[in-house]
Amino acid sequence: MDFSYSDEQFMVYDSALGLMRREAGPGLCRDAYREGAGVARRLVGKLADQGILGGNLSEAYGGSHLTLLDYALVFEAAGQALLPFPLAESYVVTAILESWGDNQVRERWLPAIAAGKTIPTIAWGDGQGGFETGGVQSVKRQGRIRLFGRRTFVPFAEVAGLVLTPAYSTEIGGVFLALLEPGRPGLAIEPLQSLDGSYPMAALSLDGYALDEADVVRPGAEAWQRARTIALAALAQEALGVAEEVFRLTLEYVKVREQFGGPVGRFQAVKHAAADDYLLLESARVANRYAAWTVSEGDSDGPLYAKLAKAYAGDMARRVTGDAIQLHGGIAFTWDSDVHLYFKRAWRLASQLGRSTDLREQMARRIIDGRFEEGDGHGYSL
Amino acid sequence: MDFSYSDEQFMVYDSALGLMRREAGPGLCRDAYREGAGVARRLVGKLADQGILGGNLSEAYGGSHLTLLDYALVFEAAGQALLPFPLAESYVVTAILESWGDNQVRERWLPAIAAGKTIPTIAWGDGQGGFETGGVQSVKRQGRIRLFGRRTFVPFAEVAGLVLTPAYSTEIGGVFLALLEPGRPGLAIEPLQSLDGSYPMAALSLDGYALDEADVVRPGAEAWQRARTIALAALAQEALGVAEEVFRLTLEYVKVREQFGGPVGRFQAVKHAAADDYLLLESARVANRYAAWTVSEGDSDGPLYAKLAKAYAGDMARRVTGDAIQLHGGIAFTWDSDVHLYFKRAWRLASQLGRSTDLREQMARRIIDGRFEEGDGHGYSL
Amino acid sequence: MDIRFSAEHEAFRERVRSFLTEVLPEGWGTSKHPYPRNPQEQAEVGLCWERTVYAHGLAGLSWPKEYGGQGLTWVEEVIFSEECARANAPAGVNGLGKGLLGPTLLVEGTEDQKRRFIPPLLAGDEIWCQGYSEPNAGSDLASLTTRAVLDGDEWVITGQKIWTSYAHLADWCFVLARTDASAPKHRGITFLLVPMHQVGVTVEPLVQLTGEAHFNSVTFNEARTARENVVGAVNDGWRIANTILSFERGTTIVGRHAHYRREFDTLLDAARQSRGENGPIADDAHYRQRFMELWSEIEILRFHGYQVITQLQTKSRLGPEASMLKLYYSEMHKRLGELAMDVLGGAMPFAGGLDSLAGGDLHRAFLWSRAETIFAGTSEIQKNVIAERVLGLPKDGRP
Amino acid sequence: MDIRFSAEHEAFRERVRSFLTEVLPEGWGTSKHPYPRNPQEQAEVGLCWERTVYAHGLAGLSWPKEYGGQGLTWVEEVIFSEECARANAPAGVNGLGKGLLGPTLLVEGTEDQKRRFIPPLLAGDEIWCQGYSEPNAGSDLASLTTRAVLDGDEWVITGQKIWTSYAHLADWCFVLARTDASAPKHRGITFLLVPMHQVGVTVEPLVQLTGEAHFNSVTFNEARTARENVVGAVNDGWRIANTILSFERGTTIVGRHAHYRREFDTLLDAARQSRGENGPIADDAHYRQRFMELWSEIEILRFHGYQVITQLQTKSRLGPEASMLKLYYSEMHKRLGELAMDVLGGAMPFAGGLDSLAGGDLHRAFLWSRAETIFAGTSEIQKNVIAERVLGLPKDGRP
Repeated sequence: MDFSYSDEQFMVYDSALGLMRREAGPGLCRDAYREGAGVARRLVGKLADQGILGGNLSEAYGGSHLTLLDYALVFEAAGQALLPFPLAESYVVTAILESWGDNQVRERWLPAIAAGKTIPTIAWGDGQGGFETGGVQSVKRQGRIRLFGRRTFVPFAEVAGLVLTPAYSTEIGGVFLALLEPGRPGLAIEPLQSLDGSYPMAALSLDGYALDEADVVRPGAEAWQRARTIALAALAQEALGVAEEVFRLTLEYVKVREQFGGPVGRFQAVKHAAADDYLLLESARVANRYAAWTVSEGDSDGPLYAKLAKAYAGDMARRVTGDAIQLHGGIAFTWDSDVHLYFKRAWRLASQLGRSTDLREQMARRIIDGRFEEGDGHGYSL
Repeated sequence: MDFSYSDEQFMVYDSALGLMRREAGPGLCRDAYREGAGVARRLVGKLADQGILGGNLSEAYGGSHLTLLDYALVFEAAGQALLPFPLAESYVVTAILESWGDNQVRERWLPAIAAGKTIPTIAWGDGQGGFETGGVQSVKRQGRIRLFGRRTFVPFAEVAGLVLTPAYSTEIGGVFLALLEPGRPGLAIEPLQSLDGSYPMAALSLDGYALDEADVVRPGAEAWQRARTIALAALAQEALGVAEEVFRLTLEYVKVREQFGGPVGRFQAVKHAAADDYLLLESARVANRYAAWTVSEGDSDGPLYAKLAKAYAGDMARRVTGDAIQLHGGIAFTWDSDVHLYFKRAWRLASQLGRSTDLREQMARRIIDGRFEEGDGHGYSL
Repeated sequence: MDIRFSAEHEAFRERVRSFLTEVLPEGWGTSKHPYPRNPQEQAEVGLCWERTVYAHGLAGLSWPKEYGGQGLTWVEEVIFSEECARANAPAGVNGLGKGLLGPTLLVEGTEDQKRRFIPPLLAGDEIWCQGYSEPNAGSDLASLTTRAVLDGDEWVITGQKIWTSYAHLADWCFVLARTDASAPKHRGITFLLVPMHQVGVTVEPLVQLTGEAHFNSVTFNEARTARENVVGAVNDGWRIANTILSFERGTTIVGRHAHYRREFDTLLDAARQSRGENGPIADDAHYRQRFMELWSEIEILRFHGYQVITQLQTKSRLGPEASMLKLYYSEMHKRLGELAMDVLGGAMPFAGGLDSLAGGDLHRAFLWSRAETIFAGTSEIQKNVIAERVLGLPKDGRP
Repeated sequence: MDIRFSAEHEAFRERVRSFLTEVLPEGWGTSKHPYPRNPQEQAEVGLCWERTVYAHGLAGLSWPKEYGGQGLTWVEEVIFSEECARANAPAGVNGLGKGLLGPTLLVEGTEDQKRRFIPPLLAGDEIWCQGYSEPNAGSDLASLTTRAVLDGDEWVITGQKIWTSYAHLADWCFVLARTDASAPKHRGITFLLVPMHQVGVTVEPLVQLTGEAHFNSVTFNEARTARENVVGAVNDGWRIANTILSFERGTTIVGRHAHYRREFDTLLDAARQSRGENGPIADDAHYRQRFMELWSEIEILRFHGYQVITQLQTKSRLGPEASMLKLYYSEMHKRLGELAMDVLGGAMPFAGGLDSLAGGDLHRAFLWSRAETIFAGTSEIQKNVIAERVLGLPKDGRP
């Protein structure tokens, strides 16, 4: 029984946070609001050099075998530094390709991602407001797989060299994951306007895109479920980072902002809001830790606890970043204040890959109704 | 446009509150926890003498034509004084009998109720956790109506001389309201243990009870809907009274209770809780006022606003009485403190005739789905 | 008690409806004819709106006729507000003049001031802004440092004000300035009326988190105004400021429910089209509860408004209980914004998604709601005011 | 990080399960064999339980062997607590001794004190109660007025204490008493161990709002204890009290999640049978959200417990962050109680209704939860402690 991160894990964290604070932070985040997905190009090389991209891979592909648990604190750092980069997507794509891809797929994509030559992303949305596998159909024509359909909520699509999307094949009657290369014919990207302007999202339309036979990963449903589970744990950790950073800034601010003859932090209303927020933060922290561990271990309870963590951390981050605005007062409402950058990021994270209410309803099917989804464990116990 | 009570209405209130504070209050409420429904007998004569019972009736039956709006403040006083008496039931029974009963029914029951000779009550519960008309069937045998079945949540059944209950007749294929006399054969009363020990409830079993033809009120469904609407408005107003009284006591207490060298009321945590509670109280007050007016006017929106008022006031009273415990600290947790009497009454009121969530779901059917229930208005507008 | 509007009032409502039908283009404020987004265009529309309302005899409804008002009552004001909100009529650019300065002048101004300032204010010929907050004087407004010194027949004003909406359009500003630095901080403040079009006044836009510049920073650098442009007595400005604050916190709620109701209806439409784990959000019991809680709260805001009107018919102004209403609607609106984000859900971060049906109104409402619990007195300040001045709880050493 | 329990620990869990199966009657704590309601009977069961646990070598699991403990770790304590909660094992009557006094003595006591007091405490031969709160010293505990004066070789104690659970059963009381009236209020307090069975001690039951008398008022009227029965130094009692408070607020959470989990399961069963406007409550999306929020919070309490154990394995005690956990579970339990009342709904006010399935457990949980945010430091006090001692926010003039 040991519920703490190791010194090695903290070293990975410190170095990631150091890099991200230097190279990203509120400054780059603001640039992203103006420039869009392009800012990711300024980061990708630096993240690769430090071994952050593909760090989970085996050495053969340029990685260092970091587990999701090792990596969890890196996602936290990304939240703290408001990183405008599809880090969760990058992690998920490499993890999925290494586990489920064949040799050809792995050789083709993994070294390029680890080296920062290709930014990967994922077409999360099914176009119905959900994050299921629907939306893209495959048809065989003249011996080639042709894809038709639409997916939404594709982060940083404009700079991605690889888009992972689920698709449905009528021929084989099942779901597979397709690896798409933007720039090839039949693939169009349409930007969506985002509340979090530093995390550009797009919709993806496929109109006869010719998919190479090699760029297919199966079994799609299982891999997609795993992709979502890992992403939920990663986003939960990023939300924690966002909230803890703005909470730290808020604490600093209320210690120095004076009104009525002293720092506003001496008022009980401020203290109690801070105490409540701290409690939520620390609770999200242990929830995330447990989720990262179970997901990392491949525990059958992983999906359940990833949902718990994401729903809790998402709600927490909405609340804590909202309180940060309130406790900063009017100044937080100006564009020049950094507070809104954290606020918008937190609210985006909270809705990404499912509202908290959606995730809890999924949990309820298991805990209340005793129904198990594909990939869920059956061993739920105390 | 005049949204205030008249001087006459305040006079009725002052005199009712004066009487109830003298004759009831926390003292009698405690007695009721020990003695049960019997305490209502100590009150009935005094309430009758002051014209409170049947005050809504015409002079012919000993009343003074008070509308529900006139009477609303009397229910508030009953809440403030923790009256252990089925006042809402008494009001509803007289109102229903005067509107829907025939001459025989009115002559038989109304003067007795107004004079305090008969305490009436209502069998609210349908035995399925709801407050619909089901649970009792009537069968004609040897020319007499025989009743079979069970209803629950009958306040003060042990001292009631008249119980109003809905029943279903297979012969006429409809719902009617039956007027039952406890003590006659075929009617059994089984006490239920109540959280609010000063408001005893019972279940009622009917096993071949012989109902006089005269003791029937029709149309039952419409009258029952009206009974519930009036009762919701009355309970909402009683909940307001409970909450405002305990809030007043709490304000007094935090002004004098000293900790850390001064009254605890100087702490912002206490102030802000008090301000929040006050806002809820005053909001429930205007919601109740609007509901009492629409119900009193027979407005088709009455049922909707009675639900709004009851759900809001119920939630408010739970919160305000809960805060009263917290703000009083440990002392509120002792039996000798009055605070728990208000707390338990508020929580009972909040669940009576439907949880707030049930009432809001009923409202949603109309506001969200555009479905109208029997008796609901179709004129919903701004 | 009689909550019905009288026949005269219903006739007035008809008149307002006809007016709105006549002057607004068909489909105004819907996707058919969306509200202008360009600030310049918004300002033009707003200014035009002020003059149109005035030209139709609908400005200053409850204000005395001798100053250009209509001599009617608060009931007509409510009806007008409700109908404008329902029709999504333009916001106007003189809200601070009409909502705050005008009512204050009517109570505290001299006869000359009323005759000089109120008619052009109502006509939309002079637009007003408010010079209150400073970078270091927010909640603690009385610690303001902008100073005014008498120089012969003129006040000379120096200092910086922030959060001054409409300053770039305004002709006049009502300013709180320190005129006696040696007095206790609440005692040395004067309420001045200062012309904006002069060399000593600089207006700079203050971009807020929505990306728009609705507010400004205004710098007074030896700006001048005539000696008689003081409301109330010299050094009595704090009292005047409190009068105006209770207008800001109280009477501005009248009719406001109709505005929230329109947002609510927009949101409910979105909920019918948006899907969650249980199908359409409008069918999900969790969201139905939240919708009905909000609907109830908006209705209760309407009732609070009736209460205020009834009170204003007998007393001419509101007391500290006005703090209650500002607290009520700002916190309620925050919940509405949060519900909107949940309803839009996966589509939430994307103004191009479902919310585009409403022209992005729900996003704007969400972001603005975060300011409403801060401006015009934070929720924390309102609670202090309620606790101390309404409920009589002891002060804790604060001045 | 490795959250799994080791093979040894899993074996220990099996041992505890066997123990519980062996000593508890079949169906214990269910409607089949309900928990005794009569206070006298409860006390007998509780005392018997203390001795049974001790006799099976399961008392003082993490305490040193030389004082009668088992020399194991916090992990075994957690496992034992979890299994007891799951089996609804009796509460015991020496929780204050085991949870508070014992750990304090182990850290702050003299060797003689440890040898004298800990073995009988663990054996259930001496029961302890806590003499802290006074009628005028609740949140502001340091303002206590019970005084102790040295008279030769004995302390003479006079004053009144309240909220002393188990006082009617206790052999000893640990008392905070003022020993230097002239010192600043935190500096003149001493921590004394006082025998209960003497003429100067009077115990009176304090009936609480549940109608039961779980607490007492204890009056010391020149009660006496030996001079050496001081823990820590004379006038250093406040520091000792803070040590003990952090035990009370922190370590008592370990294993507590299992207790809430049992309540949660009971409540979920009730929700399957209870009906609302949308059919069974367990199928209603509104309630499903609330259930899953609570389930998540109970799980998070379990994780917090793991964090505490991990911390205790390296450090021997907790800091002020322990306040966080008391705040967390007490506020969470209040929400559980409220959900219970909503689930029972129309049947809520009636202990004879649905809740009878659970022997009235849900009602008791609801009512008790209202005390939990008050006792052992109110939620407001906990928040102050977190804000000031953990987050470093400035004090505001309070001592």
